[in-house]
Amino acid sequence: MLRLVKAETYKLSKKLKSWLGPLLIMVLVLIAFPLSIDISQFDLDKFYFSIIVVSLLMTSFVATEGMFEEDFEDGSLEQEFLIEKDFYKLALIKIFVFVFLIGIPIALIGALFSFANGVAIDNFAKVFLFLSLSNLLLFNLFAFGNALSINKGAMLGVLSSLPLTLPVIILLGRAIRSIQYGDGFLSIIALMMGVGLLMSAVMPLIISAALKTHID
Amino acid sequence: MFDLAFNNFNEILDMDGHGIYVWSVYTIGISMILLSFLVAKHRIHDIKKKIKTKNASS
Amino acid sequence: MITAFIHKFSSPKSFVRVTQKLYPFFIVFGVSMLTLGWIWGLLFAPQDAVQGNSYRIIFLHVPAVIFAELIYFFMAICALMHLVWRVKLAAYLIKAAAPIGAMITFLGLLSGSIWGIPTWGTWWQWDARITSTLILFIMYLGILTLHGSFSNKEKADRLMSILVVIGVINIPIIKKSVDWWSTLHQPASISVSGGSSIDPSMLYPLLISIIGLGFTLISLGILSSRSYIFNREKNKKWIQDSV
Amino acid sequence: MKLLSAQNITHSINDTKLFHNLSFEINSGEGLHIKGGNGSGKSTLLRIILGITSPSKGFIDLEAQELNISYLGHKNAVKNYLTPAQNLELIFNDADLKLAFEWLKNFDLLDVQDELTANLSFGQQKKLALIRVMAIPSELIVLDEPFVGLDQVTADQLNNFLERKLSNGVGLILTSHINPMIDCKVLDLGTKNA
Repeated sequence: MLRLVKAETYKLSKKLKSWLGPLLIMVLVLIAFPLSIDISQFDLDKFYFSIIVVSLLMTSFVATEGMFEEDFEDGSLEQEFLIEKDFYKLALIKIFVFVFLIGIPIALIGALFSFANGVAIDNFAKVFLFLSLSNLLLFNLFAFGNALSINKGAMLGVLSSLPLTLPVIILLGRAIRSIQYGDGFLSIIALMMGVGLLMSAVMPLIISAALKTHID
Repeated sequence: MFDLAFNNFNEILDMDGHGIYVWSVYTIGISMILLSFLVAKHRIHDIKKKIKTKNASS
Repeated sequence: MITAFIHKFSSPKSFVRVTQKLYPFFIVFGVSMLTLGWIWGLLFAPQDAVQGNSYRIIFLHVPAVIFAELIYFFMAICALMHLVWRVKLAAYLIKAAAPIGAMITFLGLLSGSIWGIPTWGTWWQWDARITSTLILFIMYLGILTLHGSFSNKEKADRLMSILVVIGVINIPIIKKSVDWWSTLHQPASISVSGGSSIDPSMLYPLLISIIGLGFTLISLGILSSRSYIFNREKNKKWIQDSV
Repeated sequence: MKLLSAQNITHSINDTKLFHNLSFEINSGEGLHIKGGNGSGKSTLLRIILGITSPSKGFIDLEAQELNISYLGHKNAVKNYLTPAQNLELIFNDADLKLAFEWLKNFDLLDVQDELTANLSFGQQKKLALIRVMAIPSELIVLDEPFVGLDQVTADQLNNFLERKLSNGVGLILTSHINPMIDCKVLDLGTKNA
């Protein structure tokens, strides 16, 4: 377990493109959106959250792209299989490493952006929490898409997993209402945590089955 | 229950101005289903021909 | 035991043999029911008090969206059979059903859109049913794309089955969540189905159209699965003999 | 001691039969050389033995549940954006790391240990990959075409290593289109369509 955590963290941290890239893309998309809607005419604080949500969606599928491809292509998956006999741990740990190294920084950037657009400081923490939790969900789902498509390019993975992420987006939309109107915050956090836990437990199982099919 | 809802052919086509919507939906629907049947038939024909030529050559 | 039983009755060979016999009955019954239902619905059913004649689209639209979902559930059952018991035929059936499902979902969306113009004054509405149907359509296409991307067809079968099973969990979640979201953002849209209040003079042709379209689609499925089975098993002896 | 036995293995890909009813067994200290032409299914058979691929029919019987197998296929399983030294640190735990670095020295890779693996030659990368097999203690070694791309010196080193392992009671299964200089049983898959 610890061995995998170390190895996956090390591998990801050595690939500058893979973890810094998504963060930069998040920033760039967040800059691009206000530019496209002409700030002078609209109040950004009214719809800053939809901007963040869509950027989050885009960035998280960029971030998870090729999550398992490298290990598949260079034969590491087979070696891993000989040690662990399945890919449950690998998938679980990979997803969490990605969430911690990329997902949470992205959430921080998103929360900062909302902060910069006139959100009260106590909401900053709430936004950050929502974004981090939804990144956990999104990374799980996109990891599934990646495991299915493996070396067939990001397009296929997105096509098969994007429909699955739409409920998460809706949930996030609902979450922002709870912030704006100051109600139901706890129930939504609880729902997100519950779904997140369940998904983190079940998704690696499915991913493992998909990866096993690929090396078969 | 089995009385014609329209008085003449023009009324059937027009349907109080809604005819364009109704008839275009049915035209598209029928042609799509027909087309799928044709494609499926054609595919069976194709693959049978392929297998036959392969059988003949071997 | 169960496995042996399932495998015995799910060989592609016997499937092709049985469906070949059933096909003429299905197609004749399906098309005649469909013709009956549509002629009744289009020409004889009375006008709707509120929507006028545009409601006659219902006789195509409702059967289409019903089968859009039913076909997906059928695929999900097949996917489970393929994953659990490794039934090859189940995977073939998914592959044969998916294009039909995509076609009928598209038809459902299109007819709904056209119906929306005279009724709602708009061809698109972000309402729960429409949005989830659109997502269903994309999922059909995703499944087909996924299967087409792998040259090893046995792998493709299994991956496709995994996606189908995950997708079927997704459908109710999407429905529920879109419902939740849309009731927050806008008043509930016009409910499409008349429910129990529908008059028998409209209900009967509707039911007949549903049955008719069902059998027509089953016939289409028989044809499309036959061509796919022939394609996949073209090296097997029984196929070469049967041609 | 018997390590594993294969019983009536049959495998086909896309309905094309690769091999039919293969049975064999490996005892500790014994080598098995799997021979065969291109496309005869050598690599697939190895993967079946390892349990990566499940055969269409038949099964592999592992005598011990916890059989430590070290394996090198034709994919090297080294990360080319890391240096050789970093790769070894990734693969080995602290206990085995010392031995691994010894092999790095034996294989003449010390000079390049801080270069990126991507910049190494094919043979050097292969040697780096082989260290995975050499420095991890295991009861069974499985190698897929281990001699391809190796120079004579390294091939001799590998031969010596394998012989030593065999005499220590480790089982060995390898595929190779040339005859290895090790004493082995031979399993010939023949050529395809033969």
